[in-house]
Parts: sequence; structure tokens; C-alpha cells
Amino acid sequence: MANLLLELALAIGAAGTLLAVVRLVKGPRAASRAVALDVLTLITMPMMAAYGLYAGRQIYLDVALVYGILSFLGVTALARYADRGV
Amino acid sequence: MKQIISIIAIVTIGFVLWQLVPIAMPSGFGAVTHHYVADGLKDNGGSNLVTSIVVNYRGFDTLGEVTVLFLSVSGAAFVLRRRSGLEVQEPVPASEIVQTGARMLFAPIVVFGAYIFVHGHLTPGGGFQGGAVIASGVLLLLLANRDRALPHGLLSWVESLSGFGFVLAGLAGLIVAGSFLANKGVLPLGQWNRLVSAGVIPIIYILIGLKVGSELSVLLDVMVHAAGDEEAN
Amino acid sequence: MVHHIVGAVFVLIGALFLFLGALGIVRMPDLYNRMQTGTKATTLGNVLTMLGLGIMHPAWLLKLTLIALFVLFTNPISSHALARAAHRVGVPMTPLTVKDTLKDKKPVVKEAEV
Amino acid sequence: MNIVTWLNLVDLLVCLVVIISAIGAAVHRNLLAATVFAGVVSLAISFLFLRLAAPDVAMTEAAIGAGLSTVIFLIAVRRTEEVEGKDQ
Repeated sequence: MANLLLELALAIGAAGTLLAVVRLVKGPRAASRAVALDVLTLITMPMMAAYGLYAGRQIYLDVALVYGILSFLGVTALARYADRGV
Repeated sequence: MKQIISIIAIVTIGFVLWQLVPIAMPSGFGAVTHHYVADGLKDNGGSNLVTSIVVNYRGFDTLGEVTVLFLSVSGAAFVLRRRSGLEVQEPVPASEIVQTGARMLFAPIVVFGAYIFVHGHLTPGGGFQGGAVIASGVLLLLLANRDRALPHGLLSWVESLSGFGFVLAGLAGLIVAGSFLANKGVLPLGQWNRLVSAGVIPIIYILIGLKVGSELSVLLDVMVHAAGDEEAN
Repeated sequence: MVHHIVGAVFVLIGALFLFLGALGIVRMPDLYNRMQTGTKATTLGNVLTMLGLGIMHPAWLLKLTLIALFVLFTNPISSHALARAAHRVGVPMTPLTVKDTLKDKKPVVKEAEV
Repeated sequence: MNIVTWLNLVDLLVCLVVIISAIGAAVHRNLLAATVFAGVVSLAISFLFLRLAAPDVAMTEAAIGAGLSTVIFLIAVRRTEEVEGKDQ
């Protein structure tokens, strides 16, 4: 039961990924695409953690942790690009 | 036109790779693979088989990879060296939130990178990943303030000494156990799944992590400070 | 056994919030509104999912809390920097905008396509 | 044996994300957008590596793809030209 609910949550998350990709493809400017990248990262991170629990391996959390720590760098760098800061 | 050609190329390559899948993925394992899987953990005392293969059985490859990274950073530094007397457009300073965030997050990011390469023989990750995370921390500092000067002398010393240490560890294996980068007999293997275990593997991973981290930091610094052609005009 | 179900329900609600955040960035009319949903809803979904996973498996709670904390720390930094830079380079707002407090701040630098 | 679960749907959707963003990164003329697409490719690939039970590779992809490669691309774009073939 709990595993089925986890699978369902993963499927909902994956559907959300596809929606964010719609914005990624459409997004009129790079800034909108950066927002889509941000959302994609924030969806994938809990998906990784949930899949780690589903597979029963704690080490998968380390990958989610790496994303949690480093994912904001890309968007920040794009913002600093607009400021001519890189 | 160019886009159509690209799409056709992608589809063709995808089709060819799809056809190659059964050839590239043999159903069974070879003798070497069997040896790695069966004896890898016993030989090296680490709990991460991938680490045993990367650092011990294929340690020479890793040494080569680190050297390739060093060469590429040297090449980038040579090509993009700072040219003086050019007009560079002044950047808008980063807001206080970004600067404070960079100051606060730098230490946790570096500690996390160190955690990754110190635990390389127990959990996924290792020298290269940890070094990349540390370089990301340096990148955050550079994003907050482009003009921040990195301690180049320290970085080059760390880089050179860790490369030297890697070769020394390999030579120790050659002297004691008879093959370059051998693990058995150089240091005690210790207790399984402990932080201090697996012989020289953690030491080599720490050295790789320091080397990769300093190299990537220097690369970022060189790229951020290089005056490109756009600004030169 | 019951904590498994409770945690899974939390995870499901979190996933729903993540989905709604993704739906929001597709439906919203301009960049600033997209950032509203794209950061707030997904941050909530993230924290809820981590909480649910922690209820399901209390031994992992430390690492999950660490992930949630890092998301709570880093996400505002990046979205703030992006919003500030976007306003500075003059990313257009939707015609439905009622009030722009920073309207008199003229764009300082013009970037072609950010 | 061959039961279709929700996880297969997840795999399928994530593969779709990889393909769409890879095509986007390849054909987009605005290099900033292509950089963002490349970041999404490495994100989704990293999840697929986890599904294939290769956390080491997934972590490498995460550490490189999340911050470093995106920013290095951005710096390279800043130093060169924003739009591919602008001067032709």
C-alpha cells in the first residue's frame, strides 16, 4: 500500500516534470527557462529521495543532497550573467 | 536547414545505437568482471565496489584522468590569461542577499565536498565529485563578487603536493606489493565499513579530491577573469 | 505500519504541490508570476515530501532535514537574484499588472535575451 | 513478470524529458537557452542513473551538471557571442 502510494507520488512528480518542460521549450526568454530549470530541480530532488526510500537505499539520498546544495548555482549564475557579473 | 540536418543526424545515431544495444550488452560477465565482483570487496576492504575498481584495479586510469584535467586547466589558463589595459564593462554588484548567502553557504558546501571524498570508499562519490562540489563553493564566492582574489599560491601548492602524493602512494604499492597502486599490504585494511579502512584508498581519494578541487577552482578563476574578445572591441 | 501510510499520504500531498507548481509556471502570464508558483509551491512540496519520507523512515530523518534545510536556504537566494536581474534588464510584465513599485528605476543594462 | 507499474511511466516521462531537452540544446540558436537545456539534460539523466542503480555515476553527473558545467558554459558564452552565427 505504502509502496503503491510512493509510486503514485513519483508518477505525479514525473508528470510535473513534463509540464515544466513545456515551459522550458516555450519560455519566451532565458529567464523563464531558468525558472523552469529551478522547478525541474526542485521536483527531481524529492523524486530522487522518494525513489531512494522505494528502493530502500539510503545512499541515494546523497545524490539528492548534492542537487539540493548545488542546484541554485545555475539560476544564480544566469541572474549574474544579466548583471554582467560573470 | 541546419536544424533539420541536426535532427536527422540525432535520429540516425539513435537508430544505430538502438541496433547496437544487444551487441554492446553481452548477457554474461567476462572473467575479469567476475574477479572484480567476487574478490573486489575482499581485496580492498572497502564497502563500495566501484571505488575499489576505480582506485585500485584501474587506479592508473584515474591517475591519467587527473593528469588530463591538469593539462586542460593549464591550457585554458594559457589561452585565457589576463590581458592588461582592456576596457572591461563594470558589473552590477551582487545584492546583499546573494553576498550574505555566499558567505554563509561557502563553508557548508566545502565541508560537504570534503565529506564526499573522505567517505569515498563507503558511500557513492569520491575524489572527483567532492572536488567538483568544493569548486562549486568557490564558484559561489566568485558569483557574489567577481573581483575576489583567490589564493593562487596556496592552490598551486595543494594541487602539486596532492598529485605528488598520488604518485608516491602508487610507488609505495610498487615497492611493497610489486605493482603500481597496489593496495594489499601497504596499509592494514582495517575493519569493514569503518571510516578508517580499505588501506590506501581513502588517502588516494582525499588527494584526488584536493587536486581536482584546486584545479577546477583555478579554471573558474581564470575563466571569470579572462578578458574576452567582446570586451576588447 | 500506520506511520507508513501517514508518511506516504504526506509524500503524495507534497507531490501534488510539486505538480501544481509545475502547472503554475505553464499557466502564469509573465516571469514574475511564474516565479511565485515556481518557487513557493515547489518549496512547500519539497518540504512536505521530505517530511513524509521522514515519517515513513525515521532513521533517515537527519539527512532529509538537511536536504529540506538546504532547499529553504538556497532557493530564495537564486529566485531573488533572478527576479532582481530580470527587472533590471526590463523583462516585460503582463498587461494585467496593477502596480510596479520599482517602475521609476530605469533598466541599467540592456541584455538582448536574458 | 512483465507487470507495468507506475515506475515504468516515470521512466518513460523522464526519458521524454531527456530527449526533448537534448533536442532543444542541440537546435536552439540562443546559446543561453541551450545552456539551460543542457542543465536539464544532466538533471534528468542523473535521475535515470539512479533508476539504473548507479549512484556513483548519478552523483558525478549531479556534481558536474548542477552547477559547474552550466556556469562554465555561461562564462564561455559571455566571452564569445550570445547568438550562434550572429555575425553572418
